[in-house]
Amino acid sequence: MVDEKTLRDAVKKTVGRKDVKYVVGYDKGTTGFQAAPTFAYEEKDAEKFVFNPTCVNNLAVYPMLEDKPPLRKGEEPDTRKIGIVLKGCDSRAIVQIIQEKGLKREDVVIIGIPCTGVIDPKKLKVKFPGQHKSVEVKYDNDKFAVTVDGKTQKFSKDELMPEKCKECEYPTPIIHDILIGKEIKGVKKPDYKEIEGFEKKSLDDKWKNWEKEFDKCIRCYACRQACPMCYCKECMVEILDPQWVRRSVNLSENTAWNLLRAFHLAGRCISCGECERSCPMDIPLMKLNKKITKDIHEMFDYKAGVDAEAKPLLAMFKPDDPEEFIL
Amino acid sequence: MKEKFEPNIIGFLCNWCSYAGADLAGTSRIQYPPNLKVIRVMCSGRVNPIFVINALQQGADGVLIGGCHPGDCHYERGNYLARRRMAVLKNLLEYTGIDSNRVRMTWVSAAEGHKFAEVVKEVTEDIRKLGPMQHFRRENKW
Amino acid sequence: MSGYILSKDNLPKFITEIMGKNKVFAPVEVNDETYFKEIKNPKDINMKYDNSKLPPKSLLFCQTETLFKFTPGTKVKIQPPDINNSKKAIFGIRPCDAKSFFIIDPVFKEDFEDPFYVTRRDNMLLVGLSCTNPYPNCFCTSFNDSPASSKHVDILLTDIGEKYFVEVNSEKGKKIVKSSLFKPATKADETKKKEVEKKAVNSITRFQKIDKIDEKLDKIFENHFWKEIADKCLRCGTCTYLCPTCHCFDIQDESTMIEGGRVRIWDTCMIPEYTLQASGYNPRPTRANRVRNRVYHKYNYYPKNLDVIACVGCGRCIEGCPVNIDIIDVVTRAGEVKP
Amino acid sequence: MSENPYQPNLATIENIKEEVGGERAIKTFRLKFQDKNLQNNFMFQPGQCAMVSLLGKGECMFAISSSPTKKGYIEVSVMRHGKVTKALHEAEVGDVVGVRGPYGNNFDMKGWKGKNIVFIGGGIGQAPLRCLIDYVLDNKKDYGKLDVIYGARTTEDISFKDEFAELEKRKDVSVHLSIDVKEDGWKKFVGFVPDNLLKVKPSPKNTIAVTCGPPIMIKFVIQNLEKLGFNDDQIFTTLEMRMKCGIGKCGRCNIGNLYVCKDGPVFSYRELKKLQGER
Repeated sequence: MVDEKTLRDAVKKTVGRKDVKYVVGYDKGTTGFQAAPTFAYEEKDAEKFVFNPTCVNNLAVYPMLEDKPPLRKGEEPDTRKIGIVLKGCDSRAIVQIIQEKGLKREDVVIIGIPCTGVIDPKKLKVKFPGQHKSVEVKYDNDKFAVTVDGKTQKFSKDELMPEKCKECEYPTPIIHDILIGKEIKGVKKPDYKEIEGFEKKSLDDKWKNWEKEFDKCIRCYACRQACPMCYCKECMVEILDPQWVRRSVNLSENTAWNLLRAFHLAGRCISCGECERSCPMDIPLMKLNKKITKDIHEMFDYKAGVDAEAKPLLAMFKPDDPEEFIL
Repeated sequence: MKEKFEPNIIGFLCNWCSYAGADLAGTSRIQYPPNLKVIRVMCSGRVNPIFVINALQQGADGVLIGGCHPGDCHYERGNYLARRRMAVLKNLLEYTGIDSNRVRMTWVSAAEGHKFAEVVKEVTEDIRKLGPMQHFRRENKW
Repeated sequence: MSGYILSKDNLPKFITEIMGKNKVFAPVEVNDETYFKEIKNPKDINMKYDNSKLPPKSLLFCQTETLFKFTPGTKVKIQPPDINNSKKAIFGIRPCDAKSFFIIDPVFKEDFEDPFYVTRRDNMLLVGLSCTNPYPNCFCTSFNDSPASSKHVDILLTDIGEKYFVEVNSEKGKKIVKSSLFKPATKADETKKKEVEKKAVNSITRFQKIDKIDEKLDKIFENHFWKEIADKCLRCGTCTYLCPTCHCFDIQDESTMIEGGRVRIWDTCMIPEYTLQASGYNPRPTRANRVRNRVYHKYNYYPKNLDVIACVGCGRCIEGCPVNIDIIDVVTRAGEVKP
Repeated sequence: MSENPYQPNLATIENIKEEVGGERAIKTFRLKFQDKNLQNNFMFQPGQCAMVSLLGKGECMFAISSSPTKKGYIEVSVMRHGKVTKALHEAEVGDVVGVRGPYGNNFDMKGWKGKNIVFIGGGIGQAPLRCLIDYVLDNKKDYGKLDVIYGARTTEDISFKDEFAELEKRKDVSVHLSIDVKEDGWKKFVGFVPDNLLKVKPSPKNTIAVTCGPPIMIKFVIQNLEKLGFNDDQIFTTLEMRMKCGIGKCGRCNIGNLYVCKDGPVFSYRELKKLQGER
């Protein structure tokens, strides 16, 4: 349970600091089963902050998304810190960005939330189709209490949680400046059964599955934008000369995009699931990411976003890395 | 009429070892299949996966990446980095249903003309068995 | 207006009749979501769909379209594309999606006529299906439209229990109802349709305040409000890809050494590359600029140029937005901002 | 069925003139349509633009920099910046490009008859003005006193050098060149174009001011013109935006509710003031 008053006080305190630009957190949202990111510029803005099981967004995306329009003459760049409300999984993104030197630790003030799992809005939408006047989701011990139009129903967490929460290793943010509530020890382990099952399929079956998925892609690049790790100034697909991936939407280019996106997150993906959640076409992108996460764990004993001092996976090596495939 | 399938293989060979090895194979008149089309790169570490995917898109049936033996890299660690990269990429391709044997990697030194020819033979035969790469080739139809 | 009746048993026959003359696209359910796809069998149609995942605009304005083919290099040649003028029909289009075609029509028809869009549009038959169970984020009534309006389709079917009430709105539609499958409707049927329509209208819970919105927006162009709204935007562009009235596109040349084509692809105004000039200057450098431009394009520029708000209230952008930028909320609040 | 408005007509590069070398290279391309009829019937007005494309590379909108009074060809002046312009700079005489147009509105040449004109250009912004200056000189009797104010970053970057030299020789035109940073041997004005404008101090009486250049320059030029007493209807500018279709469909070049490709590129300051939008 996260006490919202403690959270608001922490936000108030943080945003009140002179060296903090703003604090990003969650507010109620206007529709459906989803909280929305919100920004506090002044202390009074902290009143709208909430934390409940609908807070699924990974807010670690915002520090890298800041607009930096060209400065006018004599203007100084704003170097104040950014405050972020982070769950355990989200904090790994910041760790990873710090590891890659995209941010410095002192650029952010992290208000950490020990998280006991969030809901998957898609699963709730299936359970409660149609129109609702009011929607509220709360933690109720080891259950979620969902109140729709005044009627409360309780669900077991496994029923509503996304896959990532079922195997969450880091419920408490790895780095934080303020922690709301008590630390929770991570006891769950990643579960690669589904991936292993898929690996065993024949090549043809695998391709048929992915062909169908990639064919759906409309190449809006929402997966890239929602990803806290995709912060390149110029994405490889937007380079015109040479143009590696054409802009037209067909199976060939879609496959190239999706494979390259997954590859570029090798050793960097922190499994927050934002890409899959924001995909308007519901392509199971996490299946690709998870496969790579599993591989690099097995091959290189590496985990992304855990240690800010570690070297990036693909920028280092060990002499005894696996090489049975080399001729 | 069924013509024998001749695979199209793109080779990214490192300037210091594999390319020199290929050169040696040529000058020593060692026979190897003509299916390999060589692109010289300064180091196997230069090979971005985007090159591999793009080659497969543009009509290659397979890709061969050649680098120096571990420890011999002209830039000290480029081939080690390439090895990691390709290990991840090959697994990813296999997972999406593309035979990982289409992307091969080899260590060939400047003195190993014979090894180079052997590798090209093996790769060509393997890919011949796999048949044309049709999964996500560009259609180029407008 | 007199209506007709089509019994539910006769529906497959009616669809087969259309399929005889047209390629028919209809809502088909795939993994719990509905898409407009070409159908081979009337049974494939999902007659009770909520809202299709993507709007049917891609059937008129394709996501990828070849404008012409060419031979690059020294022997340059240009070859016009084949414009397909086969007869097509969209069966089961919602009135709101049909309205979106009327909104983007002038863009492609006026001044320089776009042959790709216009040919498809002229050969397209629209068989509408009233929306009896609006989606949580639907707000078509805000634009004085009804989920069972026949204004923008050729014929409209409304489910009134064991049969469909059929309204005709065009010459094309008149030809269709000449078929023996259609019987004249009684007064009772018409009343029933009105009841169904009223029920649907009443079940819409969300409203956007749009009176004089174009004038109000004129006054708050420089307001801080737009930065507040855009702070959380990821500039992912999902809103524009899912929007039935967004019509912006990019043109790129794609070619091999021997042949190529100039291709038009959907584009999104939410990315900086959209307006980035080669010199590096970008007139819309921030997300606030771009979000504002999207809202203004629909609620200010469109009314100024073409006298219609370029939003049909389908709610797809609200559903699709990963950070809950809610166009209903944004526009309603914009109307209340003090200049 | 209607014609395909996206399909260009083929034209041959007849001549390439290197205006500026170095990093911000500028070249002027003389283009002639392959179809003779088309060439003879290609009518345009000063201020209008054309879409020039290298097939396989892409398409760009350029202001036509030759005057409609020069028949038999059109010219575009191009600064090397992006993918297409880079490829254009590598093109040779005899290469074939695609051209479609003319697009956009134009300067009101008839309405300006009998008036003095001040041309204020900066960098590659001289291209549309070059067309206008040429046109006015070819119809000199219709117009009054002419002032040409032009600035570039360095002496190297001054485009149309020999044409300026020609102009300077003429008695009926006064030319005021400037460079941004001091250089040895430069005896004319050093400083930005808007400052040069204040120094030249053209009288607003019965005068039209036309300006084109980088957005920031246009902004300050207009401010200074106002200081000099020019009113909103006397100030004209031609703008640019990233463009793709050129015919008001692709949506990206809007300033407020107007599209620069279709409703522009020429705007009077009065129109601009009314327009809310990013530029």
